[in-house]
Amino acid sequence: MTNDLKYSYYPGCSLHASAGEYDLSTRELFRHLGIGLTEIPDWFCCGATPAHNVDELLSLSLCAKNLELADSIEGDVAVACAACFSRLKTAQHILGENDVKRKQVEQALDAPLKLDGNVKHLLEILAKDLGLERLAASVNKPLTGLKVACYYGCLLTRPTDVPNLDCAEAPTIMEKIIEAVGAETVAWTHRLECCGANFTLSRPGVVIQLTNAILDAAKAAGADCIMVGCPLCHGNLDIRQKEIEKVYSTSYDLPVFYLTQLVGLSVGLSPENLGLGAMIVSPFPLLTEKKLMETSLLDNQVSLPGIR
Amino acid sequence: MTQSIDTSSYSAITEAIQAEAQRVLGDGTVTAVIGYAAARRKGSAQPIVISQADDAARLIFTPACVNNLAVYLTKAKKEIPRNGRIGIVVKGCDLKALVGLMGESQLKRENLYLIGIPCSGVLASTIQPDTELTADTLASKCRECDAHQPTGCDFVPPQLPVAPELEKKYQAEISRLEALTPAERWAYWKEQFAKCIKCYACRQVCPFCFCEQCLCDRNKPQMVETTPRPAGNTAWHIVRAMHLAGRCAGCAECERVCPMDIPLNLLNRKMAKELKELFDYEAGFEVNDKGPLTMFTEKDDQSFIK
Amino acid sequence: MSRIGVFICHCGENISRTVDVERVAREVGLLPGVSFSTDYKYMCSDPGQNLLKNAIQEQKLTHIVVAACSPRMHEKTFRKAVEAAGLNPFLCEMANIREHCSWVHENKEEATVKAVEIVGMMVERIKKNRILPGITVPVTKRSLVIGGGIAGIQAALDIADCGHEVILVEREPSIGGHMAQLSETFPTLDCSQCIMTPKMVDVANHPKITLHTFSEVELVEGYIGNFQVTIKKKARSVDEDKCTGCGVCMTKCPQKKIPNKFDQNIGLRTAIYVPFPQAVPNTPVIDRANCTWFKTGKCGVCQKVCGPGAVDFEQEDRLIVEAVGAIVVATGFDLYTIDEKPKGSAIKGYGEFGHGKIPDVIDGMTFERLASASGPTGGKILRPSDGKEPKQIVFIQCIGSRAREKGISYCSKVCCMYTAKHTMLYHHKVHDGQAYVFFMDARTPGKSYDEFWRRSIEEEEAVYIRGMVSRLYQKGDKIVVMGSDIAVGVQVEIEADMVVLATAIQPQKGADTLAQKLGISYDKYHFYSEAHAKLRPVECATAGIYLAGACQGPKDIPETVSQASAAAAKVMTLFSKDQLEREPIVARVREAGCVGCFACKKVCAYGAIEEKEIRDRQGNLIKTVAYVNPGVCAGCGTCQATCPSKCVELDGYTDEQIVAMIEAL
Amino acid sequence: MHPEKTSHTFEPKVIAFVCTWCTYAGADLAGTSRMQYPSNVRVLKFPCTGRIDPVFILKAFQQGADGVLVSGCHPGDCHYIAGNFHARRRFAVFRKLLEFVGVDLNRLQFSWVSAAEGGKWVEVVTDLTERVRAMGPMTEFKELALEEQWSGVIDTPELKEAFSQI
Repeated sequence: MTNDLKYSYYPGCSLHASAGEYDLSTRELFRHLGIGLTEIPDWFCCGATPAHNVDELLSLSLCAKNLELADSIEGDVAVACAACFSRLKTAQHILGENDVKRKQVEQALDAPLKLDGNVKHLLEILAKDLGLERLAASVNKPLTGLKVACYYGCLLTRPTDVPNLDCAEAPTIMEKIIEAVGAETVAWTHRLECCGANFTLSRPGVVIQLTNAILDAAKAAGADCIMVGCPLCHGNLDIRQKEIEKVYSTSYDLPVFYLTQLVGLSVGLSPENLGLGAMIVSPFPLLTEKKLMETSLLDNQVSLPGIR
Repeated sequence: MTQSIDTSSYSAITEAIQAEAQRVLGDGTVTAVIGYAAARRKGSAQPIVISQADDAARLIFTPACVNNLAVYLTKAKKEIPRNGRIGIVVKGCDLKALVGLMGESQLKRENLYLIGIPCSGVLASTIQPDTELTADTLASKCRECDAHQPTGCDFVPPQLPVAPELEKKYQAEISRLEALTPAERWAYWKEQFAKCIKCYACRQVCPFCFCEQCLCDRNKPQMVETTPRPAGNTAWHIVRAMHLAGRCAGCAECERVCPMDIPLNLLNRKMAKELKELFDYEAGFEVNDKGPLTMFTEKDDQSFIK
Repeated sequence: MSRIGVFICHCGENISRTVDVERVAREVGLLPGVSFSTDYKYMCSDPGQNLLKNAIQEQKLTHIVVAACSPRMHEKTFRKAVEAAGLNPFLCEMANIREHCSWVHENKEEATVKAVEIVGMMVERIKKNRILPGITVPVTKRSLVIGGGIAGIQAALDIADCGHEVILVEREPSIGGHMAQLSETFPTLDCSQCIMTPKMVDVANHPKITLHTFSEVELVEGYIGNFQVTIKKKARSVDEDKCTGCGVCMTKCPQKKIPNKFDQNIGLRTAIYVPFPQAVPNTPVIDRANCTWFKTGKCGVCQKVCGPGAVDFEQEDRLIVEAVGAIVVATGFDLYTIDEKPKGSAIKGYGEFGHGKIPDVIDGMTFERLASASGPTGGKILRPSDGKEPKQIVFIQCIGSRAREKGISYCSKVCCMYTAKHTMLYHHKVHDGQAYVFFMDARTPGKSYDEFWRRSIEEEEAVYIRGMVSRLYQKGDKIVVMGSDIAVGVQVEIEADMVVLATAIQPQKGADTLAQKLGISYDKYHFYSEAHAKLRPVECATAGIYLAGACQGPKDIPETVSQASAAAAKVMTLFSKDQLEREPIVARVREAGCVGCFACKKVCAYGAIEEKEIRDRQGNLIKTVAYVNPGVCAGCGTCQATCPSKCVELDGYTDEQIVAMIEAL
Repeated sequence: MHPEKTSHTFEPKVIAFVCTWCTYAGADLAGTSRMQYPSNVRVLKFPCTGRIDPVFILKAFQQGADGVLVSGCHPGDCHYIAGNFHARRRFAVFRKLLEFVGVDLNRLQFSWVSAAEGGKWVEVVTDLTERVRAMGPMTEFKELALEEQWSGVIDTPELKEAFSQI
């Protein structure tokens, strides 16, 4: 399948580290869907999320420079990480309306700003640019019977006027995508709650409490797994899940997928190419139970190396 | 080498107009069609009203079809049938006048059958009618036309207009005048208005000067001096520009018919520019219930008021 | 040729100190057209006025200029004097040489020259003044009241008690409005029904009130004193004259499970129903959408059991036309809902509260019905989901109100007080329960209001938490309310059994459509606009239409009743004379020149300009021109300045008069 | 005619078009408060600024006014609901037109003066009078009124000769 969609790709630091499987599955999925993805040459950190609390000029300049780099490549900017997405959008928003800050950043970069490029999260690309119909048409292994709790977190839709990805209070874009690939969604309460994000190292107590509430709500709503579009949320929900279960003496056993992993499964990509082996809470028992993966593969898959 | 303007589509447009006029006259959709026909001098054109399908073959469209025919629907109605729908051939600029007239309750859309012309431009009034259309011979208004392709018509031939980027003479002249001091501008306009002979051709030809009695003809009280002296001339042109503000969409007929070559449309275009800047209003694009000077918002600019 | 008389006043020494009045009189006396010119110590005194009157008689004066103080001071005085002497009052003008001259200039020479010029201007002006006959408009002394809530009821009763006929139109099957739904009322906690129903019965029994319930205003034509109103009486399917209100039909109707709107859809009713037992009139209505007969053509039980044979399935909507002289609009309010709003609506719903999908999150009016002794639970506070008594209840204020980001920036005014009342009602009924209130501020101005609010905290143990709620969600059978206490600076989480939202007051749905029918203006929320926010708060800019109650803006009951009585008083003022008299400073159209562009109509803030067709003897339309209704025109003259050919002219301020003044300079 | 007034060689003529409800009342208040201001202003009373036609301003200049003031109620205070809003738009456009034909806008002042702003009235009138005094007489329209030419200029020797023989 080919189509005319082309993007410059801003992976962000997480996707080169803890979220390698997000990067892998994104590239594989886009290649499979025939969507052009060219990594921005020489991109660097967007400053997410601590920089803006410390030095606003720095945080704006980092994003402005990355956007300038992206300008050299044809197409809108595709961003996988919700935090990078939020920072880039915020920088565009602030620099677009505040002339004083704009001038400061221009001075810092010693160049006129190029802010016109559209920054798009992968969700937007799949649901709007590619379109749900075309997405559904490329599904060959529908995720029938899989109950997914779509978890947005804070950064994808808020603050109200900045990302403009979907309604800030009641977004549906994730649900629409996952329903298009044949899975079921659950209505649950903590779709938009904060997981604690990057307090994961500095204030783990807070993170455990917040993340537990999310896992608890997803479980209570009858979800089999959680889908995320943010490596920070993924870190807290997946990596900390065992620890949380211990603290609260409970058991969740909820695999946490990236959206590209679930969509990738539905279009027939192999678990290996989607980096499913890298997930801490193993998805394989669930996927075999739901008959979404050959049982025979199970033994081999479990021992797959995670991050390449 | 001056840039020539491709008018090769005009003959196809002529055929399309003829066929459409024949059809709508033949099937009774309209009782008459107002259009252009060849005039006596070679290459020239004049307005015509036809009411027989057989006459449709007389209709033409050439770069010499300069008139705004809208005026035949309001003031010069003598030859126009009183009943039934009237077909009219309109360029984009003429259409804007019709749109304005609809907003001012002078015309009803359902009484008109609009035959739009994808117009690439017409000749300037100073050019002989059979001249080739080039960037030099093109009418000034066409150089900055934003309505080459008329919208919302009942019929438009499929040909596409060409619209090369040309220097915008009106805009340039407005900018030049704006940069002068008030005294210099006064001197400029004084000279221009001094030429006026008060023939009122500008008023006669303007689709929006549809008042039965013009304010400037009144004598109880005499608001504007009627004799063609500089004082009365200046007052007349100021009142004219003010009354057309927010209504004139720049067909520039006033300027075309002025025997003294006063750049009349400059005033109107300056007003249009101000209305765009002040109230973001552009005349002629849609039928508006209220014009910019018959409405307001509470947040209108009042920086000039103490 | 006019014979103008000019009278220069000394105003004691107020004018003559800085203006040489004799010289003014002398110089003005030389102006063409001036036949008589004099000065006098006090023109406004009796001898001064007599001087004026005598001069008119003796000198046969035709026009008068009085040069004295501001016309705002004595124009009426002198015009009256002139009228007494037999001239039309509008042939008298004042030249202001006191406030605008003698008092503001010290140099006598300068002031005198200026005074001569001011008087000269007025002399030129008055030459162009015309005789203006006074305008009288006949008044039909009947009034229409739209809306049968407490505002409409009060206004109707007040007008009818003065002996004038009132037509009261109510959209619902019964009058009573929102007040009839309330359980108790602040700040005295008396039962709403106990004070409301007697008034409803008074309306029904009043010989001067004609009540049209289940009816809507369809069309309004005419102007002050002379409106023709078309009212649509919707088909009730029950003959109001035959029905005795015995209620047998309702007990026998097999369709018994229809949500009752009066009970905020938590109580149930039959297909043939009265909304509540004390309804006025006590005549049922058939809800055709839910009636078995209308759905399937079978059943007809109500018709069979009806003794007087009042049930009439064939009944159709009827239009009736009433002539009235004044209209009181009292259409009241509606409540904001937290549902998702339609796309494109400027007002947003509350996604953070689940868009109203949690059954035990209810609004304040639903709580009123739960607390009402005649409500669906017989006055017990029970959860709609499972009928259990809530032991922890959270009230959240300012839902929709004062939330610019949600599309409404105003304060709904009554919520602070009714939430305080709710905590009391709750505490009285659930002794072991705890009420929490999330609030931004408590706004309790009003007689005994703040004391009432303090009581809810100090005696009735409500816990007030200053801060807003960020989210609420269902967890098991609890509702988790997450909010912040900004006074302490901590996050608060309450597991509540029930949540009550103090939703904003909005105008009734369709308020804009009704306003367009009436020709009155409204704000961006569709609340009706009064003529002047401070000095004419019950009148509309459109003459003859008055406002009462929450249709104009959020109001509590005492305020609503006050405004209703005020509106009634305004109607009575209008009805106190047989003819409405008004100053003839109104615009007139010169039809010969009018080309019907209707620029004048577009700028008229009063809707005084109409389209008038001019036809020849055969009835062929010649042209359509503007027509100014002198009963409605307020005389601002904006139409004239707008008219390109000046075919509409404002009497008293004609172009001739003004140009004469400019040319006199 | 003004023997003791030698301090100023030029006394400008200022015409004020005001609405009766706000600015006229404000000027009355200036009077009752005995405030002092230059005597050059002549006030024409209108029911509302909405009634003030741009032609009046033109007419005033033609009649020899050196400065023109238009003043009415503050936005939202109009006695006739919205007359001043319509006037605001009208004059926003008209002043641009006058500016374009070469009238110095320093001679044309617009203001909102409420019935309570006697002091503001004095300030506005004084400012305009002094500003116009400093600018000198408005000669443009007066010169026009004196000119007789119509279709052109008598610039050739033949025309000059013919003209001199008339």
